[in-house]
Amino acid sequence: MATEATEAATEAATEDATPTRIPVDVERGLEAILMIADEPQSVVRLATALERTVAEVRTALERLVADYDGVAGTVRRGFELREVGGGWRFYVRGEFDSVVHDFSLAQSPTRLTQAALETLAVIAYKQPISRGAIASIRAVNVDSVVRTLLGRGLVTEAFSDPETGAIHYATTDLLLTQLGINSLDELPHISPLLADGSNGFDDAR
Amino acid sequence: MATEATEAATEAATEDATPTRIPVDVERGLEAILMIADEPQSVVRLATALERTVAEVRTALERLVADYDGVAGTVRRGFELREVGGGWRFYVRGEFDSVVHDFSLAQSPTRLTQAALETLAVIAYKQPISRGAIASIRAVNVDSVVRTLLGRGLVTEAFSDPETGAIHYATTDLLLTQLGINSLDELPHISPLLADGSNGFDDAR
Amino acid sequence: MALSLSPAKPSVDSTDAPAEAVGFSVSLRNFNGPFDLLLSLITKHELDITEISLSQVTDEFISYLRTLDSAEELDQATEFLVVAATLLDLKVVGLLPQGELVDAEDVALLEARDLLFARLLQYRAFKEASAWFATGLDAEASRQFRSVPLEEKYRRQTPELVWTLTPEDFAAIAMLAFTPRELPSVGLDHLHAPLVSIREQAAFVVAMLRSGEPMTFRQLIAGADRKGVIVARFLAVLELYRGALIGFDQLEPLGELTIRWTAESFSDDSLANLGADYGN
Repeated sequence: MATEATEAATEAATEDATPTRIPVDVERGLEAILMIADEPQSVVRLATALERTVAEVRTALERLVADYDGVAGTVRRGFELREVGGGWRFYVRGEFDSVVHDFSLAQSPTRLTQAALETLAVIAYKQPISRGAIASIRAVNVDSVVRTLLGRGLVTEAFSDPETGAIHYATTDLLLTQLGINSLDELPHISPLLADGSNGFDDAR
Repeated sequence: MATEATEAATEAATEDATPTRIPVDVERGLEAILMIADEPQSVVRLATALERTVAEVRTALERLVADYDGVAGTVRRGFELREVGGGWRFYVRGEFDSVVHDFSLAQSPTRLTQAALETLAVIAYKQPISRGAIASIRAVNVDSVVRTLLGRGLVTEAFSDPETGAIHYATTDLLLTQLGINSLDELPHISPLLADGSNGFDDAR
Repeated sequence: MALSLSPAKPSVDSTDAPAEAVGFSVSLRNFNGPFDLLLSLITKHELDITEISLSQVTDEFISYLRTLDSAEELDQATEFLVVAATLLDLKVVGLLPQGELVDAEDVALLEARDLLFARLLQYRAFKEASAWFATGLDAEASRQFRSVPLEEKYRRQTPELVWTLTPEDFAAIAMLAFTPRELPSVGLDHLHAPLVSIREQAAFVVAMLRSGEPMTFRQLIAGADRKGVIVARFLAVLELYRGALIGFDQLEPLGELTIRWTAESFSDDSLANLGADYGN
């Protein structure tokens, strides 16, 4: 017991000696990051974010994999952690594929809603355009609709505004294919009267 | 210790004894679905996807929350499961918000002005309500503020009065989500005395 | 009846008290409409609304005005005037001390005062509720939730989109999306029946003053037989002042208001925009 206490004290002292370091358990920090990261994360990037060594992070990742796989008496989770293409990401565990498949089918109707179509049209004629700008034209929040369009591959993230960080969206070739045209220039002109009055009609096609 | 082991064994036996049951543990199925869902999922939808009763799913969700929170000797995870805006989804545990900040693409929206907040409060408590009625409570024109709230997706057009054509506004689930609550019932009660000056104080929440 | 409603004296430390409550300027910069203004005044003076002294408020405002120098501040002050005047117009009778309760008219006035009081309390309740909204929104804004693209293998399984639109259909949808969604304007009509056009009254005031002779407001409203006309004419004066077309002198608070024409150039076009804020 005494030894344990001493060890704990030593650890605490070490922690104190580096006061800037965030006292985050590596595994918990990894769970937090991987839960919201939208693409696979390299070990280096994870280590940087957590201010740990690559080796520490690698070990922690291995422990997490084992944890979720239920190999050491833990619960075998519905998700798993996998390294794919040099990055780590949460995936649905293979044996739940059918459940998830049915679910995602139910989530993706085969037709776009009127709201999605209108948003797509705004993006097509005003691209590249930020979500905020779309929202102000449509006078509604368009976040989830834009996500649907992204998911459908009809629009893509063109760039982020370096100052505001706002992502600007553009349409994809898939939209052209669906419309049966070869370039955006073939989109019918729309009445200039109805375009945004603020900055002329140069960019309305 | 011995007791625990026995219990575990009994549990396992029980599982084996029901071979016809779809071999998807509700909790694991929930983990799988919530890992891919990109918006909060209602209990009903989850129950449908998993072909279980709402009650079963609700219980399973409670157990998962406790599991991730580490209340029963389990590991307190870097993520948590929260019901917000009437749906469940994975969140980064609050204390890790700073760690994940760099990984988050979500731009936190600019803060609402005092005028917008007050108008939002009026709509929340008095919905559905027309702009005229809001303006009369606030004693100022609220057009541009309502437009802002519409653009943010915090309020929506509920219906138009068939006679006057006045649009009536209501709050959205996004507002609940952004407030971190599940239903309008969770709004704080405002003193009945203060509710409505014009026609008595009957309809105060 | 009436006065039974007045137990709630707003306290100074209530959440709606301006944080940097120094002087009139604060109320001016933060005010958010007439109720807001009145509320902050009441808070500041720890006054029951039924006891509020309009002359005291006016005094303070006028002394504040004297300290103004920049045009921007003047503009703000003018906005304040418009709003304050609207409020006064709205319920001035209700606010002013009425003395003995003697006849039915007095009872009606007291009821009007009661109504205003109730509405003010209501406004205050929502204002306080808004603090709860601000806290909730702030707390939740920092929270991060999982919202990541579907795994590739599931994405590939998503059913094909059924697409039937021609480019022309698509353009029609675009037209629809770009059509401005009209929010019909709501003026201050609800505060006083829009029977009188401020623009018309402004035209009248302009005609009266343009010849050069200063006139008192009393003279300007001589012969006006309806309260609405007087109010509109007063608002017209404020609007003209805001447009830097007239100036006025008032030697003492609540004293005679003398108005003179100061515009160097004026066209009838300038009239067109007057009163636009009021929807008429």
